Amino acid sequence: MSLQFRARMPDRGFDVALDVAEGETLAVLGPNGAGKSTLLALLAGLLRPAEGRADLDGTVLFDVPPASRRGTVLPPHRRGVSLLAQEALLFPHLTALENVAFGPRSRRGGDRSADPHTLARTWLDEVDASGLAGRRPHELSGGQAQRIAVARALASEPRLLLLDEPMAALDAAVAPALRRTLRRVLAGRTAIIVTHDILDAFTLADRVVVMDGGRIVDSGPTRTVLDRPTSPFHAGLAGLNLLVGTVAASTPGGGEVDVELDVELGVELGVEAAGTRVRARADAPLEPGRPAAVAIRPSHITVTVTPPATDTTTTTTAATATATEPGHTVLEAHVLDLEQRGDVVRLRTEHLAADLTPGEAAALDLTEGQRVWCRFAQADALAYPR
Amino acid sequence: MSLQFRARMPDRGFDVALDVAEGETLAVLGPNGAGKSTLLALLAGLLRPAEGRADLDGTVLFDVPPASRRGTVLPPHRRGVSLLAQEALLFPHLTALENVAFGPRSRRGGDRSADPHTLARTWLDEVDASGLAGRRPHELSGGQAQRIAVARALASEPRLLLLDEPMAALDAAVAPALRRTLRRVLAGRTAIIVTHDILDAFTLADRVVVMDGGRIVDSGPTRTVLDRPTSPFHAGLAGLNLLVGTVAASTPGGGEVDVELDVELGVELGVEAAGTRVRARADAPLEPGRPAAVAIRPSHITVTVTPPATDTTTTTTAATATATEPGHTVLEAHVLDLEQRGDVVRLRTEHLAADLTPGEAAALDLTEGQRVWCRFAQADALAYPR
Amino acid sequence: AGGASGSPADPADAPGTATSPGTAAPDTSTLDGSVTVFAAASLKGTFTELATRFEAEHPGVDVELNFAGSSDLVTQITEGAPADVFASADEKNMTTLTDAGLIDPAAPVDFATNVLEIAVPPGNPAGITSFADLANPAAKVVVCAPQVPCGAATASVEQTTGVDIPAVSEESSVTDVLGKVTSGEADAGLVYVTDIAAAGDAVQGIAFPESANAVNTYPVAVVDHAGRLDGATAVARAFVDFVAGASGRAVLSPAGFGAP
Amino acid sequence: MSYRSLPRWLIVVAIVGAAFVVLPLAGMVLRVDWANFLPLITSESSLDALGLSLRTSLAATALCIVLGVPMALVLARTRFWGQKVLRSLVLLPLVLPPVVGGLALLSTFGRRGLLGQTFDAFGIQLAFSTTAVVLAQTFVALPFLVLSLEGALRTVGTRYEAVGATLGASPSTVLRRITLPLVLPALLSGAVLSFARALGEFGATLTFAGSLQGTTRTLPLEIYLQRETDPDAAVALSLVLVVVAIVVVAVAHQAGEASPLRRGRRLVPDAQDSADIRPVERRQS
Amino acid sequence: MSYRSLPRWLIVVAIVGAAFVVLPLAGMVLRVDWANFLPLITSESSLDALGLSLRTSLAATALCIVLGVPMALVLARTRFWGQKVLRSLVLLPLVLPPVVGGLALLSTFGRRGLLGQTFDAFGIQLAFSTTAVVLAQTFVALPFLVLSLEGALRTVGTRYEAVGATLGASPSTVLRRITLPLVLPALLSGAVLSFARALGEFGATLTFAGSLQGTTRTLPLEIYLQRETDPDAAVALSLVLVVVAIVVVAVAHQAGEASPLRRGRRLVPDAQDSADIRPVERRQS
Ligand SMILES: Nc1ncnc2c1ncn2[C@@H]1O[C@H](COP(=O)(O)OP(=O)(O)OP(=O)(O)O)[C@@H](O)[C@H]1O
Ligand SMILES: Nc1ncnc2c1ncn2[C@@H]1O[C@H](COP(=O)(O)OP(=O)(O)OP(=O)(O)O)[C@@H](O)[C@H]1O
Ligand SMILES: [Mg+2]
Ligand SMILES: [Mg+2]
Repeated sequence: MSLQFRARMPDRGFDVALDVAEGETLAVLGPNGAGKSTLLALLAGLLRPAEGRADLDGTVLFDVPPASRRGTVLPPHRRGVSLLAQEALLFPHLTALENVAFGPRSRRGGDRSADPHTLARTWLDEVDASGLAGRRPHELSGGQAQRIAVARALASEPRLLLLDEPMAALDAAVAPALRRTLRRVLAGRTAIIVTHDILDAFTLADRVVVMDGGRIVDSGPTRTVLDRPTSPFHAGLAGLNLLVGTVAASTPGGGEVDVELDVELGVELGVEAAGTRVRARADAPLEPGRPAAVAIRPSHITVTVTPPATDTTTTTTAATATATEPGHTVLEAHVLDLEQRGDVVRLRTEHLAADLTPGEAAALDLTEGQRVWCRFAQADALAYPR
Repeated sequence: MSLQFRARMPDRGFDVALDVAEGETLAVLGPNGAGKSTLLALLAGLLRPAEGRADLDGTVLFDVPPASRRGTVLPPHRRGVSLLAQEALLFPHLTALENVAFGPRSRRGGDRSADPHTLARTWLDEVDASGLAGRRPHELSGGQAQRIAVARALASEPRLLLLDEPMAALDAAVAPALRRTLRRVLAGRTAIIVTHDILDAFTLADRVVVMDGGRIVDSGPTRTVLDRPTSPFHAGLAGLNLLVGTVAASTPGGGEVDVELDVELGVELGVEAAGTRVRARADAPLEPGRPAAVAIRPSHITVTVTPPATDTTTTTTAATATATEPGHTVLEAHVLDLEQRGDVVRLRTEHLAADLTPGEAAALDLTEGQRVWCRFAQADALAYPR
Repeated sequence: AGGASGSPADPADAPGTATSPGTAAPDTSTLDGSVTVFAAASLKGTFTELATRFEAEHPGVDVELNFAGSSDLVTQITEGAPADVFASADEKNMTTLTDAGLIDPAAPVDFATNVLEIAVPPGNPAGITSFADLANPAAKVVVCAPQVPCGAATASVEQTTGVDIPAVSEESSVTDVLGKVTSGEADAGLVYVTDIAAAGDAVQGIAFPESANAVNTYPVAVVDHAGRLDGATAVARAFVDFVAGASGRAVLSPAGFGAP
Repeated sequence: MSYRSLPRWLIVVAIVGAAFVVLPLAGMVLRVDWANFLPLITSESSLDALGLSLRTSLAATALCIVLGVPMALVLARTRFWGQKVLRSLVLLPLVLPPVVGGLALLSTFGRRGLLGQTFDAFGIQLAFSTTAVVLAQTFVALPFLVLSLEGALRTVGTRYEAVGATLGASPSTVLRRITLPLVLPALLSGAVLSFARALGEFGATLTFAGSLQGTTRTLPLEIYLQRETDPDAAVALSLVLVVVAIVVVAVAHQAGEASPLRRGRRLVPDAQDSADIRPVERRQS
Repeated sequence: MSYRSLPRWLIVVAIVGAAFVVLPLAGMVLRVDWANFLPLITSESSLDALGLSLRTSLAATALCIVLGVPMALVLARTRFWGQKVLRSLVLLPLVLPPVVGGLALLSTFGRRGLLGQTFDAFGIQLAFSTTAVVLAQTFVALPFLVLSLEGALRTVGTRYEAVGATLGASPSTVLRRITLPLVLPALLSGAVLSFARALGEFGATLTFAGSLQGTTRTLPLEIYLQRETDPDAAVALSLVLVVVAIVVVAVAHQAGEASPLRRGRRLVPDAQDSADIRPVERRQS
């Protein structure tokens, strides 16, 4: 075990215990104020825990007994822990090369065999930024600066690399390049990455920890936690609609499943979905009577303002989830709001969220509280046990 | 005609002529540096044009003859033009109420009948912010502050209201509420709104002007410009994939159309789509031989890393756009990059962009340059003349 | 040996002067070393001249001069400033030092006197001709504050003559009084004869007989310093004698100073 | 997240530095003859001097504000040829030996100075008047106000002013209702520094205004004169000045910290806005 | 987008204010007797005084840096009880009449002062030596350095320092390679202001160090003394000081403007990043 960490900070309601294996990359997810940055600050030595102990490769980072003003707290520069934040924070008075060489040059005693500048050049190469060596930070774009910051963090040869939303401040257009770089350099490295970006977790991390209110509320391999979410929070992270219920019927060997929903949805609007059945696809056989979840992509949901009248079956009043077209399910719902996200419009109802194009959204001319019908193909709904 | 505007600023490459009718809301779209903010600054009186003339309801805002240092330029406070920027810029030393009352109190002479504070309360009500009257700007969230700023701008009873990306600095979660407010207050008001947000244009504006490089490159009613884009730029604004070509065959009375693509796409990767046929849906009959455009939503495109082998028809090599399943078209393509946008992942190829969930993207495990197959239903592709 | 002790504040030049005993000097050529003289600001011109002459007479001797208001000098000496000779513009400040035990009460020698004179700007715009004219409230008259020597002298003349001067300012130094007159701010000022002589064309002097009632006496003395070597004291004594003697008179008289 | 680690040796040097400033003040306090302290500082001449000092310093501060605010605005908000030179000139009194400052004032406002003759013709005589004291103090204190205010004006920027103008406020209204309130803390702290500097002014007053009890003899001049007869009394009087100055500097620093712009932007979460967030939602970066 | 509109009357007042500062300086220049100017300023005593002034001011500036940098760091980067009081005390010499400053120094370093006796025992006599001049100048100039630097340190913040520490740099290395380079412009401008203030120092020097040609008689003291005999010569000498001060203030302002943090962040578009953008793309707000 490379990192063993346990710390409490009662004034921030922070209480976390956490291990990271040698070479493992851990993603930390969670809402704002969950304590993610606090975790990293404790590890980097920028905060002193009220109580706790952390050990990295046999070095005690801190060891503070409860209710004590004493205890060991190693200063940041002796920890071998590099922190890369949202902003690149390149030293403005140094060139990119000198920024990267900062760590090697500052290293106390020890290995002085390698020339810091040679080392810095190697790392600049590694992040595809050799061409930027002579530039000053103010001559770099956000993405370039962040790439140099990665090289700088790595050049100090940390035993643990911390990344606090490294892509959050970047334009959408330059994030992918940095993600590719990170994917390459994080392979086999002990690292913790805080992110709001589920794609980062998927592409960079081996394991995911979800924090909320200063505590770890969930953890596990990336796939298990995010691919088949079983809680609305995870579904939200993964960008999926989630309906939970009980398996009512299942075709043998997987294929089609009927799930009877067991949650009451949209109570405030007088619509009840509990007891309603939806038909979904399943990869593996599901045993009737067992709890199941159904995930549907918001972009697979079609919204109409009139009931799908062309269908042969009529929709029932109130909570309605019936197969109206062959292989389709329709749910009646009410508009909560509309929101532009990138170039799609996210329509939220009490049950489901749907993604529309701006043109579609404008064509529907929706107002808050309006009744709409959400339709999805049963092939687009995936059922799995929970 | 309420506003007549024509101005040149050679040092910024700006040359625009523009009219806005009484009560009309005009959206100005365009890439960064297009000159949108310059336009607003000229109208508000914060910039002096090198040449030009503007007239608002009979008041000359400026009238600068070519190559002259003279000319009339009305100072900002005499124009009756209010400007609302990205940041709320509420006066930090005044409460919300006093901020709103600032305009009425500052009005020179004239109508002093209404008490500024009474007026301010009315406007705070109008933007659903009466509860915030006594707060100072630092006690307000971004969304609340922007709402107060709207009230402040309106309370000064401008003859022309200018909005420069009013929602750009807001969290996605609070933008919808402000958009609803704006929609209400902009109705019947002469206004110009600069936005990167196509939904704003759709929901708030009667007419759209597209600027690029300091000039107007397109203009027209919102729907015409954005709903059925005929240029890649408009398609980009509307968040649609656009394929252009010539009508090859059409079912009478609309319905199905085959379009032979006439642009070379993805030349760099050795894939050629020109001459390829795609089948699309059409709302109105299209005459064979006439130019047409086909629009497809990125979220309607399914991506696989293996050729859809279950299909009975095999895919041809290179540029391939064949109906593999009944009613489906498959195009072979190569990954340019992946990018997280909100909670979907945008995959870009040389032909088409597709939206995936993070889980799907991770499952495909795509690398740059990899060969993929993009599939879409012909019902999801809309053909129209261009 | 005496040279090194002469000026701890500036030891650099002391050894240099000690190396060259006067070649063609008279019997006093045995003197060498440096002497630091603290002199009242009003003695700047004359003492600079005297120092030059003294150095010419004693090639091995270096005279350092420190000028400031007499009371400033007293403060400095009490605080340990390296003074060998103190020349005061009044007897009061000298007494302060003898009381403090820094100067042998028998040592001070009066070497000059000075009397007040009326200074007016060139052209005498207010038409002042006598001491009594200073009482004219229309004329702007500047005097020294009673706390400083020239002010004390002014006060005693006022007392004996019964003339009450409605001064517009009571300055803390003669220089400030003179400054007001030379700049034309004031129509008249009461300063010493010597100040008027030094100011040249910038002011006109008007002597008045009543000034005899307040003759200011300038004493000079060697400062006792514990640990100071005899060599320095010898030079200091020689300088005091030089100032109080005929050579001193030759320089002081043309500047307006009277004999003690 | 905060990082505050200073090398130990540095703290030691800082303590030496602080001692260098604080010890002399302590030394002064120790020298004061407390038995005579009260009679001394309540003597007529001392009270006269203190009263005059306070009055003239207040007047000088007012004059600094009247002249300095426009100067700071012009320096911060306009561009003109020779601006840099002018700024250097305006800051000059900060570093000029006060006596030289007094000489310079004399050469302009003195009876035979550049403007003195003009003033004379109108029957205005500055010399030896309390007005001259105020002018001398204003001359040396003005840079403090201009310096503080210009910096603050540049920091605040013109964006709020532009908004005010588009809301219909004339330049004067913008100045009164936006610009000045925004830089009020800097204005206050600049004014307080100016006041303190005016209070301590000595050389220029002595040279330019003279020294007459109740009219032009301010507390520093009184201290200077007191030294002639009783240096210890001078130290005691200085202490009064020091205490006034400490109070004034402390107030200035307090005012500077209360700036509304330094407070930054606290985002108070509010039900009205956050109620929109649903479980399926997550923060978009 | 810029808005720069000042009420007319304000500009008029600003001109009056500028005239108030500039005219006295012009008045001085007009009074100079140019025929005698060169001989006067090249006389031995003048050159001695100028040389001494430059040497002691440089030494004082160095001492200000040595003491002031740690003080500014401690004030900006740590929190301790009594910090506000200490800051007020440190700024005190800024507003103290120089003569009082000199008295305070005497009461500490003088022979009868707090530390003077200790120093005396070691055979060190500070008062009335060139060292005393340097101390007096340091005392009055220190606040300028501490003030400028503390502000800059607070503006820069601790984020870069934290990054440096996580990269393995010890507190001393962080100080040397990050903190000081970041505040270098402020340090320079503070040092230059300190130098200027030291150059103009008069009262404290006279009281604490005396006025001995070549040893303690700096240019301001020479000017003061020159007034005894020839006020016009004093004005001419003042002019030399004014010119040095103007140059120095101009340099200080220049240095302040070159701050790397003031330059802001220019985003230079780069092929490597922008090549990713395809037609279907648009900026995401
Ligand atoms: N400097 C601070 N002093 C005291 N409390 C703080 C400080 N910074 C953060 N907190 C509190 O600690 C808790 C955790 O904050 P933290 O910054 O670690 O959250 P986070 O998960 O990083 O959030 P985000 O996603 O917004 O970055 C919050 O309750 C916050 O209010
Ligand atoms: N203060 C300025 N001085 C000179 N040129 C400027 C200034 N501000 C902008 N420009 C130039 O004017 C042109 C138009 O800029 P403008 O700010 O109007 O663009 P915009 O459309 O508002 O862009 P964005 O979407 O980034 O806000 C650009 O070429 C820009 O470089
Ligand atoms: Mg955080
Ligand atoms: Mg803009």
